[in-house]
Amino acid sequence: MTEKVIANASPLDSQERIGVYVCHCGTNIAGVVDVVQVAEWAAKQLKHRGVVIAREYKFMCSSLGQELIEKDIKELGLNRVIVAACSPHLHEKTFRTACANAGLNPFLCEMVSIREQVSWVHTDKAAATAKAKAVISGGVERVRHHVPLEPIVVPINPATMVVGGGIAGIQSALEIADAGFHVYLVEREPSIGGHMAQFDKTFPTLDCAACILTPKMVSVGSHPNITLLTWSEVEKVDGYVGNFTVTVRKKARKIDEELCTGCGICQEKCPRKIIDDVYEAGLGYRKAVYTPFPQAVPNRPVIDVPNCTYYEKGTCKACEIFCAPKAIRFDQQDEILTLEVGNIILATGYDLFDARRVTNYGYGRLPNVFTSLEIERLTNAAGPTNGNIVLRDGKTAPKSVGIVHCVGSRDRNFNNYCSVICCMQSLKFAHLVHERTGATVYNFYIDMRTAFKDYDEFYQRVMEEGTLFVRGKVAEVTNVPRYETEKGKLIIQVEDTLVGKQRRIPVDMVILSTGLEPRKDSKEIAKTFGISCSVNGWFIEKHPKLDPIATMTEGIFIAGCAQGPKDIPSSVAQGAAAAARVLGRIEQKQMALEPVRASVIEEKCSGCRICNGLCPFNAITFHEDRMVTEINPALCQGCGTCVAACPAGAITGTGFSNDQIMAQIEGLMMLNVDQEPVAA
Amino acid sequence: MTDPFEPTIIGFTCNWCSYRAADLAGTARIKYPPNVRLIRLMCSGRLDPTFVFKALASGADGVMITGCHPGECHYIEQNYKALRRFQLMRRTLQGFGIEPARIRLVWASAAEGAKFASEVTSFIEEVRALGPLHWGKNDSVPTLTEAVIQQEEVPA
Amino acid sequence: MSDYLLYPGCSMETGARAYYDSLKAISEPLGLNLKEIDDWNCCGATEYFGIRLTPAYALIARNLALAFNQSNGTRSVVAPCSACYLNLEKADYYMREQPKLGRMVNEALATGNLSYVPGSLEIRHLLDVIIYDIGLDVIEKNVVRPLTGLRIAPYLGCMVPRPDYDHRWSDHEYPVELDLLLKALGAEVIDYPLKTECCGGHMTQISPETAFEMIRRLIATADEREADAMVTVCPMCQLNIDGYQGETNRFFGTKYHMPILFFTQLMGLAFGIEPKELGFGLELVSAKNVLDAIGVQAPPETPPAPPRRPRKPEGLPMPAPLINENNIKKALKKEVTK
Amino acid sequence: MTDVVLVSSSRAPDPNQIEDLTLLEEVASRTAGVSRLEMCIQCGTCGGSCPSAADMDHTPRRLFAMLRAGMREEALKSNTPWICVSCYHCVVRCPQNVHIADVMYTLKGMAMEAHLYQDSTAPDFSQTFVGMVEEYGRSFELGLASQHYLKHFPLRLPSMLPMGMGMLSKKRMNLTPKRIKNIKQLKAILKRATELEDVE
Repeated sequence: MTEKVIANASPLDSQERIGVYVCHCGTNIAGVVDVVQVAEWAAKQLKHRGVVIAREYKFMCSSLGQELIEKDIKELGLNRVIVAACSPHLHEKTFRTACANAGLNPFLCEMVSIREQVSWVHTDKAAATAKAKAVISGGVERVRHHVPLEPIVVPINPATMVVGGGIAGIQSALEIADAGFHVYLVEREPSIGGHMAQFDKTFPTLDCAACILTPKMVSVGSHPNITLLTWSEVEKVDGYVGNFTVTVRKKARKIDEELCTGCGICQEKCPRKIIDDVYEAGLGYRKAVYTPFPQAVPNRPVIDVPNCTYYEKGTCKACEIFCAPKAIRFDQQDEILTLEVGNIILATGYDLFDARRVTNYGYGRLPNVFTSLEIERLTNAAGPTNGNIVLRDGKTAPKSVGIVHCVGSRDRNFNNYCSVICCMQSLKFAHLVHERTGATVYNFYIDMRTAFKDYDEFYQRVMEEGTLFVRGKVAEVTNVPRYETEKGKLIIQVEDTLVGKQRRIPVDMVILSTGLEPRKDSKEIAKTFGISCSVNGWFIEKHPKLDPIATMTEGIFIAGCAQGPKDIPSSVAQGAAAAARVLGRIEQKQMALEPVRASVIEEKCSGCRICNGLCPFNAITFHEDRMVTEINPALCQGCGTCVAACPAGAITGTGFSNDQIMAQIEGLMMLNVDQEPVAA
Repeated sequence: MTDPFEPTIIGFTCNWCSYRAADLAGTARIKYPPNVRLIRLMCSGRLDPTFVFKALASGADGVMITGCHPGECHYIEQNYKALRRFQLMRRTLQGFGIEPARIRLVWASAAEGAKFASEVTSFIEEVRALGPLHWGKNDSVPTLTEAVIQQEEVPA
Repeated sequence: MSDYLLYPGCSMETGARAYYDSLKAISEPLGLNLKEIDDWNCCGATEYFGIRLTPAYALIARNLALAFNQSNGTRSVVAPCSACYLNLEKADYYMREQPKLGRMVNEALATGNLSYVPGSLEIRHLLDVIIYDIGLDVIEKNVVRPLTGLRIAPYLGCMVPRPDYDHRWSDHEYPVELDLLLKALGAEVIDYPLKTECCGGHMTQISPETAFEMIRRLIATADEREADAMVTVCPMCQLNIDGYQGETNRFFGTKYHMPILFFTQLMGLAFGIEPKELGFGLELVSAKNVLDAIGVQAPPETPPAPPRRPRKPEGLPMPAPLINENNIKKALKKEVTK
Repeated sequence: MTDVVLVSSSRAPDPNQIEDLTLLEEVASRTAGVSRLEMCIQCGTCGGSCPSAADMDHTPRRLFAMLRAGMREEALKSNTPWICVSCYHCVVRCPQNVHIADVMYTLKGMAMEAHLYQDSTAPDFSQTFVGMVEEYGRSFELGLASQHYLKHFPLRLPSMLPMGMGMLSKKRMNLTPKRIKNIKQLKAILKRATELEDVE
């Protein structure tokens, strides 16, 4: 029986036997659309189009509703099903499964929406009912051209790549590696750790960043299942979910990592001192050969070629002279690695907003204006001042400090989004400054956003400590005094909006709570991995609420700030979640892809190559020998752009073929339904 | 008395942004006139110009094409192709002696249910003003300048 | 020879004659060909908008319409006065942003057989033209009497760099164009953080106390930073700081003597033109000290360059400023090549 | 059982002020360009930036809040628009790109219509200035300044005299106003513009 139905399924043999199922959805639909009339109409007026049965039922998605359909398929030998109910985004799966249970190929079932697109948006019952009929007629005409499809099954390579060695990436890598699968962790900098490694304390608990991060970094470095590729960047991604081929450039460290013992003598002896504007945020110095920080993983230095005297003048080699294991390799070249992985997790993080762009805050012009990252380094015991919070002169402790919120955030002149972490970060600074210097601390905020667990409690605590809060966006920071009391100070000019007056508050130090920005090259990264970016440059998730971890490209997941500003707990959570998704895939060993794909009918292909440039997923290849184009079904994401572009009509798009769309148009226009006026 | 002219609009939506926008309009119970009937494509890039002409030739008075915002296409950049084809279609229609204003391109993200509804409403009114389309028999060809102005109105 | 339509504005013929005279004097060496718009009218300053909107914009638009009719070839209108510059640009911009306003204004213009299509002219300030069209290299070539040893506070006032509808300036708050120009003349440019603060504008007429305080801040800061003179690009700024300096001194019991000159006057000096041709002597706060400073040709002494890398760096390093001479000069190079 | 003290509000709110929710729209529609007034997030950047805020009875931010609250009378009585020096600091700094300076011009106009400003100095100055421009097509400092000072700061005139004389002797002021050639045309244009605005 089942087989028989399948056998009849192709539109070529025998004619269609279509079942139409109209859902009441309680009163959601029935309240506006006369579902009974619609069903009767379909049975009568669409009979000659192959409708053998039309039913209406309270809740089609209920098990009873589904059984109704399954029963008809079996007993009436239906070979097409139309369900007129809610949005296919809600229940398409449900009804396809029902059909499959009854032995009908799931892709011979089509849903049309008469709730989101009819009953919920229209009030005129007659018109709504008429539209429901039109929509159903469209569905019926369309489904006549459906053909049975088989989901595309691809194997999943258990190896996974994690790009970005910040806290989110570290979390993902460890979760997968601990589950017993191999991970390639690719990091652009010489060490993993990311921004978190630069911090001193973390809100709201104030535990030391290094204390909680270092152990994780160490286990990454020593984990048998993790291949750690630091000082490396992804250059190219080929393939598709389950079978990616990733090209990674391992930049020349100029050090033999095997021989090097990480003793550090080379850094000690290197005569060249450079301002470290990555790890030390420009506040401290490093050598031309360096490991960014003592707990670096791997504990192997790199030679900063552009700044190395040897590469400049051809002499020096101080590092080489003193290196006992003889691990210095001035002639070492970049390595290109090709790695096979099944899934990829992008955790590429964020860049800090460049506070110099807000010229009225004076960063870069007024010495004692600092950015949040600079303060992280100042407060850090391992930082350039051993944790002493001092002015730019390197010695004086500030007596009064102003902390400015929303620098570069919530501002149409810069970034119009909220950077999420700044309020809490500012409160943390208030606490640290107060604790270490006893200075008077001001916080200047537009709105206080302390939304998560224990955050508002921390706000309370900082208030108790005596931090002064001023509600108002700081207008300017100036060193031009108007009165005696302002001489030699930085003056913060702001409207205290709760008083309704302009205030000028003299302080010794200003801290700009600078916002988060997408990586400068996030758009290129997105292109490399074939995912999409918001206008700002944050990676776009598959669904903002229900799937903030996957992307529109199968097999590519995102975690941490690359998806949008977030704090450490959220980054860790998202990193773990991404890992869980990947592990799920690996466990299944293979996965089925929606068979909505484009394919070329070689006989028709004229080899004009018009389609060749259109595919952003590189699914289209041209065979010079046969002068025809071919589409790789696993790479194809089914957008259909090439189908629409082919002048010869040689490309077909399964699930959305020209026949199907054309027929649906006729159906919607009620062309095949006589006796029925085209009502609207 | 005769009924007032009720235009019929065929709307093409992309699966990821504008169809979800339409869904959201529903979930949010935002009302718009019932004159529009939607067809779901995977991407506005799938829109074959012949679909539009087919719709108009089959009796539709206007066609609305919707997709993700530029830069937010879930297929990276395919909505730009839709934009180019849209320009082309307007010119072609003009050649046929049909007002280019009978087709409209709208960017709507999955979060813009309200925008989707208001665009549908205003488009229906615009087409209502243009009057019924009698495919082929239309002699009211807009002046070039009008057409140019309309071209410029295309969302970038 | 680059051609421009000149919109002088009322004050150039009276209060700011020095500005006009010096501008005429330096046009020739700079190869600046300025054609004054015939029968131009007042731009309404900041007064008209507050009374009636459409007439205010019609008043400005008449000038744009006249300019467009009289423009043979050139699209650029140059205004030396900040308020005039802003008003012309504002009208052009808002007629674009709000078509309704554009329609009404044109309807009004029609009664005078005039019309103006917003966007058909480009409104530029004199300084913008001199820096970005003429270029610093040309200026440097013309310098025969470098203003060596002269300490100048560069003062732009508010309405040139703000709101800057067409993004012509390096910054809204700390633009560097005037600094670069004065450096090119050989003057010593002091760091003057109030360079785009307001001079009080019409407050001298409405609430003198308010105005005097704003004037005081400007003069006091320039004086504190040991400037020999302030240099401005705006007749209103010059009038307030020069004309009302005496009254401000009386009001606060201060004794400031801070001459304020137009940048074109200093250019003229550096180009070797006679002071009286440049309208020196018209200022109420005498700029004699400035002339003396030039008269005494102290040999140019180059300050010892700081060691590239201090052996032992003191204090904590600072980030480099975002807009610095180099990247602005690069930008200028591009402008030139374009 | 503790005593409950009932506190009654000192004065019932004035209904006229609470009802007038059209005010914000009116101001926006009368402002050149797109005001974006409704986008204000009350951050106070304007009030903080203003060089003359000290002399304002309300900061611009608070004034905008009053417009939202429909407090027409208070808002139009405010001296804020008159103290505004149009320096555009607030405009370029406003995180919501509100056209603050232009809103101030609108409020001046509305205040004059409603005769709600308290101090007539500024309105008079604008009127005199515009009067001259309408008459001659050019502004005319001496006439303007002297007329204005005579009326509003008679006591300051003497101390201002040296400056005035200085300006005169250095020929930085005209004794007689200069008139443009085609003043007829200008007058016609302004007349038409005024009519157009009145129908709006």
